[in-house]
Amino acid sequence: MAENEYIYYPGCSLEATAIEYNMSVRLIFKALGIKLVEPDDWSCCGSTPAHSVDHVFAGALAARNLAIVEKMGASTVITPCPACLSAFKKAHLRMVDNEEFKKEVNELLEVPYECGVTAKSVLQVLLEDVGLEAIAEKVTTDFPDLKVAPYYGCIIARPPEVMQFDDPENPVAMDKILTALGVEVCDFAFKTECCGAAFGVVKKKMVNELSSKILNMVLDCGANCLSVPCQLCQQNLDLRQDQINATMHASFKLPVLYFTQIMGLAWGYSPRELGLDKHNVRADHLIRSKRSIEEKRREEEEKAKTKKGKGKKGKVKKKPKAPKTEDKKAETKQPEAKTEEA
Amino acid sequence: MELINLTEDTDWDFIEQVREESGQDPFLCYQCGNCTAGCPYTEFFDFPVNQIMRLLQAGQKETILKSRAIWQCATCEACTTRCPCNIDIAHIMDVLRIIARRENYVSEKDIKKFYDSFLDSLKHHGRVFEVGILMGYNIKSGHLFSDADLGPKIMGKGKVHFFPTNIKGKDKIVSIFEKFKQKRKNRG
Amino acid sequence: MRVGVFICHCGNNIAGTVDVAKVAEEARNMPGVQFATDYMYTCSEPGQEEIKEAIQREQLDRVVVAACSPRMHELTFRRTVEKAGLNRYFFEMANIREHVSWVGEDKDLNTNKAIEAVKLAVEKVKQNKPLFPSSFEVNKRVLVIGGGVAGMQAAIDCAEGGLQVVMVEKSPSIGGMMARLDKTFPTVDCSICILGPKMVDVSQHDNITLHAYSEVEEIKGYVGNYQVKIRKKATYVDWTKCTGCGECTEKCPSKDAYDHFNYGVAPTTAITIPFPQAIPKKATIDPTYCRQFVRGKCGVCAKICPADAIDYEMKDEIVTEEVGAIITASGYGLIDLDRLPEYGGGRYPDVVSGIQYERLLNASGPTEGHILRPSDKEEPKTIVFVSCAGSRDKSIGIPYCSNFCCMYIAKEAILTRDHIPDSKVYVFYMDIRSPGKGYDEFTRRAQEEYGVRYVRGRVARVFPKGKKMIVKGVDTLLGTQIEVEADLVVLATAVTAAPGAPQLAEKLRISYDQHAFYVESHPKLRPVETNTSGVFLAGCCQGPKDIPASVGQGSAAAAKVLSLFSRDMLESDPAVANVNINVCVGCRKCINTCPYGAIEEEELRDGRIVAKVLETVCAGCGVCTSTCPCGAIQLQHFTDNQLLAEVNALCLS
Amino acid sequence: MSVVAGKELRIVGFLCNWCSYGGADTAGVSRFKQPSDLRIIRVPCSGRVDPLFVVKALLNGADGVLVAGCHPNDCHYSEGNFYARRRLEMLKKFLSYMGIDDKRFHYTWVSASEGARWQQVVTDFTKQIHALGPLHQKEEAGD
Repeated sequence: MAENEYIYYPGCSLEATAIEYNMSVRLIFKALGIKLVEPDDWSCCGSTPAHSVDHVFAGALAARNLAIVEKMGASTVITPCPACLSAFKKAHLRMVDNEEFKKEVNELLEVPYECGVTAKSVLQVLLEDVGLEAIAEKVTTDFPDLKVAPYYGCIIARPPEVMQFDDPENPVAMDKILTALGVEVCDFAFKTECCGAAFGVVKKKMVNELSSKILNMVLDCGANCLSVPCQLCQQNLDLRQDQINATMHASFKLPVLYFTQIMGLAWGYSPRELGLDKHNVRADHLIRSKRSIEEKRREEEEKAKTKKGKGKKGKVKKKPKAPKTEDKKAETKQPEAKTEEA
Repeated sequence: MELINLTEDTDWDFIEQVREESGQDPFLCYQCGNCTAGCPYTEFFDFPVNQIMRLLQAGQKETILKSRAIWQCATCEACTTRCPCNIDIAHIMDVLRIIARRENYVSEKDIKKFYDSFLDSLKHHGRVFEVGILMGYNIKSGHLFSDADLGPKIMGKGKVHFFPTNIKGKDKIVSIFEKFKQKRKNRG
Repeated sequence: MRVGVFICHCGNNIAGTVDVAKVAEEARNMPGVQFATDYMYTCSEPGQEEIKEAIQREQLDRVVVAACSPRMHELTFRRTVEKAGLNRYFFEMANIREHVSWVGEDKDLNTNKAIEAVKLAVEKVKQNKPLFPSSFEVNKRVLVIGGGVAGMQAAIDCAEGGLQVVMVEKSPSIGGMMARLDKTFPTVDCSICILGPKMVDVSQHDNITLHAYSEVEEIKGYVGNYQVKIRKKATYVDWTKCTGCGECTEKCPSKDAYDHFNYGVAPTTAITIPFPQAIPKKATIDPTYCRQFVRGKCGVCAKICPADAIDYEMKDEIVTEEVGAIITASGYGLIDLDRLPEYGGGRYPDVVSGIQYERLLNASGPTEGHILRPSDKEEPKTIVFVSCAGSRDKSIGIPYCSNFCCMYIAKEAILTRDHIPDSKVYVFYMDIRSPGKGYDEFTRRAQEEYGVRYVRGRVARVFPKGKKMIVKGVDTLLGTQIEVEADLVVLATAVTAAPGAPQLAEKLRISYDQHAFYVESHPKLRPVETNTSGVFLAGCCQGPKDIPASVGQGSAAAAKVLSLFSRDMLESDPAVANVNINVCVGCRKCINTCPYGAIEEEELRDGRIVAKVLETVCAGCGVCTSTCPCGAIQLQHFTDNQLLAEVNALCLS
Repeated sequence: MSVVAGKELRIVGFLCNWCSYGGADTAGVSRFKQPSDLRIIRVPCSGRVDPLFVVKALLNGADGVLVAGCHPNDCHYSEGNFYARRRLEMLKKFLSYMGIDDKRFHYTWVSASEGARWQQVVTDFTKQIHALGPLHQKEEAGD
């Protein structure tokens, strides 16, 4: 497989209800000069429903796609959808750990899967392969009004043994990317609380309660929108926000953006190209005022001159060094905090 | 709950079965409660997760398989991530669902119906076709207008296709379903 | 050769799964075996008598006992045969309990295995040679590593016993963890008030030399004669001049240094005296924060110091001390708050550790004993304690209980209610572990008298909401999730081995477990000894324990040293390497490989160069023996012949 | 005296006195059940194990040889186990030249506190040897 190319498994919903996630991802990679190739004739990963039937069966539905990728001579497949990712990783790990399971799965498949493929999230490759520098370099525009709550959803880093990415309790991958874009990221405590999307259709009350908790916390942490890497969360929180408002007697109006859309905006693409018009809760008012990063720099230097030393409010990230003095102590503390006098 | 006679009512085979199918040892659990503490669904469950684990240790097959909790679990993995004993609790819940389905104990009909219409769609098209699922589910469940309110929100945004995209190799998917059915039969 | 074999039943421990009679019977047929029998308890007095009598009656010249592990009773039986007039090295032990009867289920297989174990021992003992220990002088000085309460107790007891004591303390003051505590459970008496006198004793005792702010660099030698290199770290203050007036600490312009003593619950100055009762009460500069070091210019302390004690040029200094025994009381550590992200540890200032809270309670702490939360210095009204924050948690590699958290949480909860009568205090616990004298009554008092609310369950998340910290958890007894709107959250962070514990253990040549706690010789019967003779343990370096237990171990270790030093001469283990100069070709391989530098060159009269073993230095590892190309150097009692005899006993049949 | 035909194979273990022998004791004290094939020879340090012993054992009838010592850096004699590692690594390579499957020889580190680990080591190695079958009959069959 060529250097600047990824096998890209969009997943079913990115062809339909989450089409704007697909659009923005493709746009981002185009801008980076990286080609995205879909697995030939890929099929659904099986997701949660398959798991409720049987693990071999579920494994087969996922492994079919991994086998296709393998056949294309690739060792990595990337997907934007955490559910697909989790299905792939679980199938793969179980087949690696358990010969018997592998045998049984392959019996269901036409082309057997030989466990040669690593599945990664789009988020992971953007952070690890592309890198923050490359991401920051491309930034042209700054949106001073955006105050983002980074919401990761439940499974992108959980369980750690399976997902092998970021901190399961306090993930920071998206925080880092958004910060690299110059976007203000709020200290959001519910990064990984489940929004209930899985039961969106069946258990409305349940889902509405869970979702409203999350949206409440978004307001509490002073953010005015969410950034998500998961289309299930996005649809659930955006599409159902009116349902939530109705059943929970709330009046949320919180845009739920894909982090790739925010990247696109910061890189100077138009909301339309990124499919922002496809959301139920529009973000127009938040992205109306914008400025070039040159202006931004100038204005900030001005500010710095007038009043300096005043710590900026709540940024989340733990390492790399956070601006918050408390966190800084937490940083310097690590070597010593252990140090018990002999 | 009524009295449990541990000498008579402990279904050791069930405990073994779960241990077998999940590869997890339920007796590693020392009931700290961390799973329940972090479970977003606790308030909806009829039994909190740690009690499901406890019931499992006590071999209370009926109670567990009839419980709604095992179906209301969305596999958000919070319990698995936080279990101090490294038990993959979400996986155990998964296995309990599978057993319940196999032995027709399903207490949360709607959830199962939704899963089924999802799988139907998957079986017929190779990929899931959201509108199809929704309609399928609404018919199965009798909640005819569930989420009808969402229609307008997504119409004309190029989000819904009224005709499913079929993959070329959809027969391959069908064969996965068929072969699996066969396996089941053979296993009896 | 007349070998006697004695098979022990050890009650049913062995006889239960080994046919001991059959083993004895088979033994009788082994070549060289004159006499074999089985006995209920061979280690008992009559059992040993039986051996002595048999030696006389049957004129035995070698003895094999098949019983428990030689690590248990080898010495016992060596003494027995010696009393009967044999050389103690004409004895071998076959381990048919730990290695056979306790680990195998099939009686036939066990019996067969036991028989072979005996055969092995018989073949070995037939090869044994008489060995005679030589004796050497003991240097009756003792090194104590660590100036916590355990170390201080050990030092004082040794000093009172008339021994010269050298104490090495890593930090600028002795006192250790106990000096940080506000009060102590279950009596709630003031920690420093009862520790202070001991600290003074240590500093004023004529027999105790204190090296504070120093670390053990290197240890050479063996029991009775250790040479210890100690690194006295640069304090940048001449302690011979410093009067501890503390003016420098008031004037120091760098005010956000990390406060080691207060566990960083508040910043401090770059030049500090850790606490009012510090011993020695001298100032120390932390170069990572001192402007003189960071920016290359400042010099405020140098200017204002009335004693002119500041010395920015000071360098580390190495001193060497000679001692005959070592007590390590090197203490413990605590896991970092940021290893507990679900509790917001290291992320939110109002989530503190138990020890940090101890400093907030303490009058000599940064808040002068007023409980003020770090974020806004306001008095918290609702305080939540979380027990087992990291303890009993396999998933982060800490499966063990940290031993004293249940108790200090109860204490801190009680103190909180004392300090802030209108406060609400909650404790999330899994189990309340309070087995000590008066301990359970104490935890009950917390709940009954002081109205501390105990919640049986865990906390899933701690997150800020406005000025509050929301603690979301479960009450497993209610079977529901619960939330508390707290102002301050205190985590009972898990106890770990002290940082650097493995490195120190390697210098001491003692072993440590997978959690880096030091391993005692026997978990029950030799709790303060190590497998390295002359090195003893005290306090938490061996495992988490509370103050009474640590003090007890301190005294126990001291007693061990005193009894070791009650003799002027020690006997060296004669099982050391020995060179056959007729075979040695002087290739020097052994000299290069010996871990102890125990082998020297020797020039014979005929000018040949051969190897020579310094018996007292040789520790008997045998590396030289397997290195020697011509079998000239042989580790006594484990010679090539003896080991090959064992191999052949197993394989040639 | 020999192994119980059919049930056992001949496995010889060289254990250092301070760590592994202690670990085996700990396993015993904790009643961690193990296969009975292994016969233990106690040496002061794994550094005392002369590769010759291993070779002799394997040539004279052993089906497998296990050497266990202290963990690196945890050696009672500070560095004996490093010498052991060097030598035994060499030996492992050398065995195949003698026509002996190097899976028949294994060396590992077990500390005095690791009773459970010792149980694991013994169980796994015994399995491995049983999988390989008797060494000497095999050779006879070979020629």
